[in-house]
Amino acid sequence: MIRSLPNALGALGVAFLLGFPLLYAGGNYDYVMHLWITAFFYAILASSWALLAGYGGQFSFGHMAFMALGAYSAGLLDNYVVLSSHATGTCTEIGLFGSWLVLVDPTGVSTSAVNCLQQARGVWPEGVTTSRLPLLLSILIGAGVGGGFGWLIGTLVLRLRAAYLALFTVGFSEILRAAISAEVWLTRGQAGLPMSPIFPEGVTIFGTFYASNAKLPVYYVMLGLFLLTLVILISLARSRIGLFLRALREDEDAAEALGVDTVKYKRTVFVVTAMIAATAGVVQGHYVGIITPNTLILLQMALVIAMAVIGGLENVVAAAVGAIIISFGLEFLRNDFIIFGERVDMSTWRLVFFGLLLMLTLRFLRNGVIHGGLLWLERRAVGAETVAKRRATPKSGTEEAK
Amino acid sequence: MKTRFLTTAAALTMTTALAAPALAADCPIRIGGLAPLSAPGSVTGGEAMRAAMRIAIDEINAGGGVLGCPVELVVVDTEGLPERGRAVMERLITQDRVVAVGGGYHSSVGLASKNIANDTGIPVVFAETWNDRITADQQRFIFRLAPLSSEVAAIYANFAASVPGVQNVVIVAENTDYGLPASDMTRQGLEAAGITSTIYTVDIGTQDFSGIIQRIRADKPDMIIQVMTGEAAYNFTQQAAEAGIGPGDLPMTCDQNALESAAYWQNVPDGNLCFMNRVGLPTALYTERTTAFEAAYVAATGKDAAESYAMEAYDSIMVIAQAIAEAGSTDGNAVVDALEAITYHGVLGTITFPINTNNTPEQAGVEAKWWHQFPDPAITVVQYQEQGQSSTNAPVVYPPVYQTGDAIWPHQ
Amino acid sequence: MEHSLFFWSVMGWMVVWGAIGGTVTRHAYFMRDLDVTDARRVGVAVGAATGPFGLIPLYFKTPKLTRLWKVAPWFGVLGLFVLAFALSDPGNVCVSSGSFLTSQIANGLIMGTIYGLMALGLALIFSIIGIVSFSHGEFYMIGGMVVYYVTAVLLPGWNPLLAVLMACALTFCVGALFERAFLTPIYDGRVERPIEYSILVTFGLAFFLQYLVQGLGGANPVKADAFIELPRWRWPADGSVIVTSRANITLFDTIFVSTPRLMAAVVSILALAALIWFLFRTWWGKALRAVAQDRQAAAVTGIDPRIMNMLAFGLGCMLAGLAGAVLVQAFSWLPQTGTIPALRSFVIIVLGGLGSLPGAFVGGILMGMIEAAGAGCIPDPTRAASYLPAYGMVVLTLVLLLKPTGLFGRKA
Amino acid sequence: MTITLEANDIRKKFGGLQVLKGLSFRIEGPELVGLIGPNGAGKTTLTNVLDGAIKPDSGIVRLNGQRIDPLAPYEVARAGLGRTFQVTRAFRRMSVLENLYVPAMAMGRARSPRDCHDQAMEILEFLTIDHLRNEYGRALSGGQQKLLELGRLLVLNPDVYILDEPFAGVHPTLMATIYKWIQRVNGQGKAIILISHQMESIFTLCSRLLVLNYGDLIADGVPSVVKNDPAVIEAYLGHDEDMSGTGMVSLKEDSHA
Repeated sequence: MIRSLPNALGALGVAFLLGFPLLYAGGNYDYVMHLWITAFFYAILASSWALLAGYGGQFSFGHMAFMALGAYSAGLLDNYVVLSSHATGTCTEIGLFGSWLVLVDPTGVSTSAVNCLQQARGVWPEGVTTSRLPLLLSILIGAGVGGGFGWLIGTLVLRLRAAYLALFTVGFSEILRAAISAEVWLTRGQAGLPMSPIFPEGVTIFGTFYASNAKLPVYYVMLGLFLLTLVILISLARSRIGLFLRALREDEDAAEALGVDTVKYKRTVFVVTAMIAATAGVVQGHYVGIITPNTLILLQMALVIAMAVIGGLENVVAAAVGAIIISFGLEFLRNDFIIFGERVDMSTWRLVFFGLLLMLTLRFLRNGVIHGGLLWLERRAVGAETVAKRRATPKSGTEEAK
Repeated sequence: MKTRFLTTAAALTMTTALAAPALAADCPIRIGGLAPLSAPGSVTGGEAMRAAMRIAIDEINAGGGVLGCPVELVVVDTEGLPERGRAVMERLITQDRVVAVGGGYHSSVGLASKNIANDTGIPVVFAETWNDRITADQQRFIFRLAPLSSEVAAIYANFAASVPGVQNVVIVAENTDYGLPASDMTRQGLEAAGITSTIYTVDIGTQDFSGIIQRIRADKPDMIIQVMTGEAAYNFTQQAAEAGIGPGDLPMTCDQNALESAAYWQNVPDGNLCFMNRVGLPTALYTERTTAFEAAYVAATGKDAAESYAMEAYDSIMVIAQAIAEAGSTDGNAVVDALEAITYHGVLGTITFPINTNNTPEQAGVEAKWWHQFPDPAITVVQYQEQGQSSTNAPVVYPPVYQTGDAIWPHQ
Repeated sequence: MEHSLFFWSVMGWMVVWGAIGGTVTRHAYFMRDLDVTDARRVGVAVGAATGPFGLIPLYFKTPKLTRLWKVAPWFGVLGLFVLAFALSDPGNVCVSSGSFLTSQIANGLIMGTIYGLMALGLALIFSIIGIVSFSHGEFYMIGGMVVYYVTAVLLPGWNPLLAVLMACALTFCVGALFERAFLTPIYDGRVERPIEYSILVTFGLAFFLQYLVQGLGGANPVKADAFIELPRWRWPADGSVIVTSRANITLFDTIFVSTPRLMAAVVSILALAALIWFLFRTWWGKALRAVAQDRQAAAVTGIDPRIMNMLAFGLGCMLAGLAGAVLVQAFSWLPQTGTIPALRSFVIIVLGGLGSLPGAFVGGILMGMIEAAGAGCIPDPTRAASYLPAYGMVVLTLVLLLKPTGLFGRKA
Repeated sequence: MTITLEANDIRKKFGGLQVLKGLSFRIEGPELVGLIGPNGAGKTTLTNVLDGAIKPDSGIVRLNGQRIDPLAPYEVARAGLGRTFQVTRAFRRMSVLENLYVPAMAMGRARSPRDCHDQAMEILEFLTIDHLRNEYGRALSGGQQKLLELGRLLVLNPDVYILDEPFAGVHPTLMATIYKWIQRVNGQGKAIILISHQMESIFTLCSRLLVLNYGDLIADGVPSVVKNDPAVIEAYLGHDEDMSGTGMVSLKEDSHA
């Protein structure tokens, strides 16, 4: 009874999330939707990181780097690869089923330079249409790039354990950040790479038209991705892969000695979680409309880690719920408040409390707040069961030689 | 003096308040303010702007508010991040229900967030975003008080050309969308004047510049132009001085942050003789409003003078308030119409937006970047000439129209 | 770069032959049932350094891989790299100017000493407790902040060395308290994954401390005055041997050394000497080393490991604080200042082999040289400084790939 | 096909210390071999080399004719060599049943827990820890964890078993279960290498003894002969008097008997 409670709550939660945008009618609708979309984004990252770290025991600090790789792949495609109905004559281009695949030359952050597409637009006749690659294709490419790098990093860190792994992945994301900041001609550096909306022309759902900046379609896209992520993560966690991951997390040598190909499964978990993070990056990049190298700073990674830890590292759903609660909490804590006549600037202090919360959770609630609670229920039930069984078979009771 | 200013402000708002109480929107009227208040944003600038915007709001409310309503300021933290800028702009509009937005420091944040405001019809008067594209996109709801990056670059280039004996310039720029276009435009301007230049790009998080400084020294420049903000600029100037190519050894321009005298002298004790570009009226030309604002600002922050971005932030709020009062409504379109026609005597001087819907860039025969742009934010070059000098006392050495003192050339 | 094609061809040649060498040599040694532990690494180095000319004899002779074999080819690789660079870019200031090179090396050594000191703290913690502290950079930041607040705000005019001692005391206490409060569970098996637990919990501490300092002190850059100010002096009269100015010493007209840094490096060396004395001459130091070598044996001989853990963590944090305390007179200081030095320290201790104290110090100096070379020699001035934070990371990646135990580390 | 494990001239050096100095031996069929030697003799290193966790500097290991020394440990396990560890290595935060599922699924004998549940329960009942099946590994006592490791090996079902100190710290009542386990495995015709300091058990159980000392194989033969080998007595008594704690006394007494 008590053990089916989480499942019931989960179903209820999903139903709530699916219905929420249709039922909510507050004046701050767009703002609330935005918070939810951001929360889903972090939930995807935190839960996939939980699989990597909590199940696989791979405490990687490179998760945001995979996210950024996905987002930047999509962003570069979005900016520099265009489908056009008419040849430009100025750009590198490839004919493709009657339309043209145009590679636009990057112009960096210069405010005066004109790229070849803009030149072509100047001389084109009326009625030429251009569009970016289909979203699904750029998601696939983004996920592919993320997965590819996940494979690479997963391979490189195979021999590294614990501290080395953490340091190496910190290094990886730092190199990536520096490269994105420095290669301004291509990535536009700190200025950020602008990205088109998820539905550039707007979208019609069940007869209602939503403009390109409407929140509801994005909400469902991100929610869909979130639920898909959870399904993938949960089924992985419950499959043999999840079992092997936990085994190698507990004891790599022992798992290996029992025939588990630890190399393969470590690599697999890196690739899968990197692909999930990259996909989230693609969608978030298109939603926010811009991507900058600052998404790679350690602070952002700290947020994801803290969300997963506070929710519960060893339970992907708990990590996701933790991420949602914390991303809302951090947003609400932004407001200043007045104490003893002094105005306290919460934008800094909320992070102080956040750091403290992370430390205290680690110290006193090792399984996280949410997962810890669930675990307590489960273990209590198992304990009762063991005691009952032992009473039933008094013979084996004597062997409790502890 | 301050009281007199307050009475004029009060009288101004009183008349408009009497004229249009019937049209008053929901009270209180909320105005948004963008400012970077945590890293990686430039917190120094953000806090100064927030303080200035609060002074503006307090003055407006002391004068009875606008349209009979008290005015409320909602300052949001952009963190200097473009994506965050979009999020907070959205929050201001949909959650806080602001009728207009002022402030704004980082160009990247302005560029990323302005479309949201424009799409939803909320007027924005940017205070300190220099990138040309902010206005060059000619969006109906976007205005700017800050100078154009290209104009500042032109001043730099012309100034460098006026320095005696300069043939070889090194430009040190931060790798942002402020530093890169500005350094590029400066280089072009120098080229036109027959001066060669090399651009060194640095990451804003850099603390130790020693390697780069040795390299710059090996280039044997006659002059160094800095296009970077924040503590990176302090670090660079001081370390250059320690390596013998500082402001005391050859002409060097420091950037905006050097105007914060107290912080500058603490961080760059060997920074005497540095040139700085300064936006806003030279001290000698201060209007009563400028002096009054500076007094209020000094009282509120404990600093010794108001920086140009503080003045811009103050004016951005005040000009919005006046536009709302003149429009008699908080409707975005009405406010934009009022802004396009406005003549506001602010701390930066008399603010107008002459290139607008009725006088488009094409009609006026000017570049698109002048759209909704305050045309005359006086850009001057001042020079610290005494150790520990306050930037307000530093003489203006360029351009000649504003000149109040002769430059001291360290290399002569 | 003048002949970049040549340079990249050489690099390509080295990579290809390195890869071939690694595979082929291991195969050769394996087939002959010889020791293959180092075969791959030696093969990579020989392949990269000599191409087929060294590989073919190596393949057929398969000599016993002595220490000479393990080390010498790497110098060959380095030499080839330098040669290729010099030939392809003869105009580069790194190649053409000896005085520039000496200056860079001097600077690299000075900064490297301070990096070494900071990394030493991390290595000390790792060697005793077996964890990597992710809050190391924050102790560095706090060390600097303490010196600034003591010398500039609380007790101006006091000897700055007193402030340095106070910074050491505070960072030691904070570190020791944290260790007692949060790290004790890792010793008695109460946490399942002690290393990961400690990484996360110190990461949380870093977060907490950084924003706590920002909340208390604001985010404006601060800087302490230089500890000593040199009189202007030259010897002999034409200054051909030594010239000093307020913040700079020039030797032989070629080497430029900033005084605050030199001062910092001198303090670092003194601290290092004190640390060596402490570790090798005092009971506490010997006890610490005993715990590092064998926890249980040390416990049996009456050393309380709990106190040693606390001492080690406190000392490690103190070394970071000391590095910050002596550098705050050279750099502008912010709450975020610690991030990059922390990353750099990670690189250093991995370079030196986790937990090796001499390795950490040598690694620090190496790191200073690498950064000086990167900033000074990369031909494109728009990239050289932008990539500054990444040079160390690139080296870290290479080392982890080729020798995961670091340059001085032993097998795990 | 008879089971063979062949080691030929295995050498291993750590730093300057030659831990294994060219060991050769051959084990065949349902044999129960004891591997003994003072601390630091190289027993655990040898186990790690056989298992693939450590690559030997030189030498060849063959299992059933297949060369296994270049293989990764998991490949060695699949080839048919299973081991336990000196310090118990139960998966501490996995339930007892899950501990048993790991080898079953890793060997591809089961696609899901359902496929191997019955086998796992049979093994747990045999080991008398079935009442703990849903408890975490870490909730078990030291002895129970040893049993759990043996259970995992039964699921893995290799041809050669290497047991590193299975009796250390085990309560006498559980010892009987371990004996039962050994008889069961031996009865299936599998080879067992038993490493232990408990000489009574070794002498009771083993049909052959290998004695290691400082990386050398100093004796190989039936227990009664090995017991009286002067080199063995010298190895145990000559160096490390403290070592005599458990088994030495019996060895000494036996040798004088």
